[in-house]
Amino acid sequence: MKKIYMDNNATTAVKPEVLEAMLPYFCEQFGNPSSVHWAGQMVGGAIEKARGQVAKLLNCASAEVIFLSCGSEGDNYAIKGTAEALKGKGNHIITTAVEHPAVLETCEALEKDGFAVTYLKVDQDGMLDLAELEAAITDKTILISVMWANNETGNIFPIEKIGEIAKKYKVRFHTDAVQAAGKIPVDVRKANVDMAVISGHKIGAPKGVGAMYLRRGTRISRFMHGGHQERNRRAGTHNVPGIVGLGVACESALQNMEKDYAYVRNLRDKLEKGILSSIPEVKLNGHPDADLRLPNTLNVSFDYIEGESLLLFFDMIGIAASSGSACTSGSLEPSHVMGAMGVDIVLAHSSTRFSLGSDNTEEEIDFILQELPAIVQRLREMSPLYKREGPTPLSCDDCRMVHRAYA
Amino acid sequence: MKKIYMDNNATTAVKPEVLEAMLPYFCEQFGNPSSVHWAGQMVGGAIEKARGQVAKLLNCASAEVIFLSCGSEGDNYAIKGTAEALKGKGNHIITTAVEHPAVLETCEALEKDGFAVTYLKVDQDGMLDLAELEAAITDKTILISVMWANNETGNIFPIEKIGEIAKKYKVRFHTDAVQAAGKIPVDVRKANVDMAVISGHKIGAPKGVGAMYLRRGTRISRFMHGGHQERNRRAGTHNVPGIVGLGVACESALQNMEKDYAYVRNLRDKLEKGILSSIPEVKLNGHPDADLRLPNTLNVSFDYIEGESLLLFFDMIGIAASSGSACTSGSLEPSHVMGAMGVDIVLAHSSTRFSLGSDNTEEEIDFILQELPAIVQRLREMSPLYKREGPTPLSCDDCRMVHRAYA
Amino acid sequence: MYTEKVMDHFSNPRNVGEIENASGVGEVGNASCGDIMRISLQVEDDVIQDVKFKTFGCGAAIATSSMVTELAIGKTIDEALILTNQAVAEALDGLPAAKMHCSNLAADALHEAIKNYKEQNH
Amino acid sequence: MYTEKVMDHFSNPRNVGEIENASGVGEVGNASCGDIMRISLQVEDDVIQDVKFKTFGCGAAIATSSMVTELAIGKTIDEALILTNQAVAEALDGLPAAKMHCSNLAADALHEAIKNYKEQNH
Ligand SMILES: Cc1ncc(COP(=O)(O)O)c(C=O)c1O
Ligand SMILES: Cc1ncc(COP(=O)(O)O)c(C=O)c1O
Repeated sequence: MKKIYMDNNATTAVKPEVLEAMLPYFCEQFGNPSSVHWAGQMVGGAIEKARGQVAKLLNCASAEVIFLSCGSEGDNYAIKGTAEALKGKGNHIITTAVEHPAVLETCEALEKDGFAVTYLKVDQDGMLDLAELEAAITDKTILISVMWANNETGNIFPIEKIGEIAKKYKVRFHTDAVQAAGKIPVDVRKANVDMAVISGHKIGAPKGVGAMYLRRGTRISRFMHGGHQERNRRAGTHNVPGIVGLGVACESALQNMEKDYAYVRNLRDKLEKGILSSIPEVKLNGHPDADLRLPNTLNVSFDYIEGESLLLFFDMIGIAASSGSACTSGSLEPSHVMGAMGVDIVLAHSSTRFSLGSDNTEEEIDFILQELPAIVQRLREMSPLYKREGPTPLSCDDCRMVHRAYA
Repeated sequence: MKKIYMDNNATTAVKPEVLEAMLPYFCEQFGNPSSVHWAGQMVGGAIEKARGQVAKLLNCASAEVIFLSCGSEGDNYAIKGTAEALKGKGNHIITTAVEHPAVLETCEALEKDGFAVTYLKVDQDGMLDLAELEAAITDKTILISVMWANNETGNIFPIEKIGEIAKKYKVRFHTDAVQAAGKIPVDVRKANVDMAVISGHKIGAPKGVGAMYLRRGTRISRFMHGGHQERNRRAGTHNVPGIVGLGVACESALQNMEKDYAYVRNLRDKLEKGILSSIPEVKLNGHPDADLRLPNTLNVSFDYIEGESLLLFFDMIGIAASSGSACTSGSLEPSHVMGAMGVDIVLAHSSTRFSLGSDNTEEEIDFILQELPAIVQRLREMSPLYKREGPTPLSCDDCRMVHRAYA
Repeated sequence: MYTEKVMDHFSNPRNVGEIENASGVGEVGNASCGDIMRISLQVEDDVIQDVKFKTFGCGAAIATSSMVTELAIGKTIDEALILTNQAVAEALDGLPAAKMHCSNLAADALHEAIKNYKEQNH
Repeated sequence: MYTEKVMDHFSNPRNVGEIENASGVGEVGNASCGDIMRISLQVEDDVIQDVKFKTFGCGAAIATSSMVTELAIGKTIDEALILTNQAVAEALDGLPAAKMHCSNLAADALHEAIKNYKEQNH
């Protein structure tokens, strides 16, 4: 069976050129870059080269790049490190209701420590009201954290405009650029961002490595205490092969960005049009203007069908996609992003994300468009909600309790 | 020039069988284990297999193993997570003056948050007084953190006895087992440990992966907030190849432990005897009873010589070792471990660590023993402290100020 | 994630549909949790002659629904009433821990249908 | 970490030793910082005829000591007094940032030696 991978927002395969660049750093150039001797010195240059490659993708100075273990660490570090460093100045943080859990849960943890957090709402298209953002700023506001692009819908937020607001009110601005970096231009200088986080495994580098842009002169408390690595900003022996891989992936992403954008966008648009035109009762989740979404992301809800079962049927014919339904994520509530957009609960459970990569082909799109209608129809026929007469049973106090126990 | 690597306590080469096991997980089995589809499901088993391999090395249940990004993260998590979870019970932490910075700096950070920390002294052999440890426990004590073995001297601490004390007073017990695991038996159950941290790159797995044993039922607050990975204990997409590598490295270490212990210890003992008998004015750092040190570690001070210059001379003939001197570590003070042992400041600057691995050979030891005396003598001839008449100038207020700025 | 038996029942679910003029119908679950199961029965002389299900839910929800129909057909209503969710899960060689609560309600739906049958007939 | 020039001066240091009956001797640094440099001079008619050094310290400390002896020989003491640590570092094609403060004291040691010479002779 041919396998079709369309879950690149969850993780990507390591690019061949990335793995090739990494390979010498496992068994031969295995030194600890902090060491004085040959084994250490022969890898120090590799790390600085990678730092330059990351800096180039983000348009910052090499010295402004800190290597980390993943995107989640970056979000934890940026937010907790700012809260700790600036708590003398204020205790208010502004973020959005549609951030990744690495931001949301971190903010919730800070709330327990006495910080006040504003979670900005989004409209039905998943977009922010910048006037609301501006109005939320008080003299206690120490941080604005808004993702560059949303992982579920692909929505791209107006980071440059938010950067202007942050500058105007002199509030620090962090952006989770995990999904944006490598797919669309991420220019931290132009956007007046103070901190931006990226993760390797979303752009063809391996899992277990990430990076943060930290604008020169930005005061931040440590998150990972310990050794003097990364100029005292991040303790722990450098993940040399991972860092080398991240560097090459950034270089490669920058080089191919225009080409890949056009290629992937064309496929995604075809898939989008095809699905919306061939299957009834399908809802697009995210901004209807495709220019305001990542070129690779399509999120649609197939009414009356729960997402996981759809994914499993997809899986049987080799298609890998993902779902905003509760059952797939380990928690028992459907996607908070769908919830924030006001998507009806059944539609939220049936939301399905196709996230493409430059390895996908037109034949794959054709195959999906050919198979999808029958799968959807089969599951609809199985659903007690399809062509239902009575109202849909909606809430369940029992389950909410379980959800709390899990969170 | 032949290269002789004797810095295995800093980091190790990835073992060939480890890299081989990892390789399929970069480009082929690259899925996110949290995903429902084939790409995710084909890696889930690999993670659980690795969890079992780690559990076996530590003698715990698989469900008690949490995968992390490095040893430093484990120490941060164990200590901060305990402090946060148990702050209602007390605010006192007991540790030692010779811990790794990942423990010490974390404790220092907690001191700023209102925790009281006792840093137990060590004697001139680098050993603890257990009566002092017991006496330090108060009804506010929530955590004892003592490393299983010291990275600089190789000293092995009496973890089982400390475990008994912890049990007697019902205080949680964390051990940084980064240097012990894989080299000597680390049985967390027998030692009554609640939390133990290991790091992949010290035992032939790659950099960027670590693990923590967390005894079943131990209450701990999150350190890395975000996704639901690792049963809500550690957010961030799993570093699948790293985790697979860590598993294989643990299995391999367990399998070869007896053989490697004997082999490496024999080489180390030969190096130790050779150096102490052929070079005058050399001091052994660590416990004189070799049974109380890791089999692979030798730490000696060559009087009158600063460590980095010794390392650089070593390096010129291909020998990679490390030093407790300030200049090599990025800070400007010599090793805190030497300081805690009351080692004279000049001797502290001249402390040199050879940390062997099973790849080292008897010929390498012979080569070092043959070359070392001349190198030491050459540097001594260059030193204004050698055969000096006046007193040694000791302190410098200027530099301390710089040190503080760095710290 | 799922056992082979779960995948079998999920990919080839038995007895999908709705019995017209059913002797009893039961529905459990709700959209918040992402699982709704509807069971309809045809009962003769207190013996279950036919069962059909419709389910909105994840793989476990569909597989347990399918399995419960197989287990129920031919049983008396008293026998069917002692069928538990746990037994359904076991008949499928087990379910992932996270699925045991919300997605394993098929026996409950069956019991509701029997209750509904009893209310109509006694 | 170090430039080629640093490594050259470190591995083949020039003018190691101590001048007997020196015209002046200077020492800077201390054991805490891990660097002690001692410079001895032979001066004739206010011109530095010979310089020797002894240094306890890291690679940078030894290389800067070696370099300062090369730079000083043949200079008048006034010329030598305007030689800076920065100039020594530049003559070595630079030093790592972390080494600029504590390990780059060779010019200071030279100045101390000249001061000592002046005290004895003027
Ligand atoms: C005793 C000890 N603890 C912790 C660490 C930190 O491990 P890592 O570099 O994986 O963060 C090290 C090694 O650097 C160590 O030797
Ligand atoms: C928007 C966003 N932020 C953060 C993360 C976390 O990245 P990582 O899995 O590398 O910790 C992800 C991916 O999971 C993401 O999509």
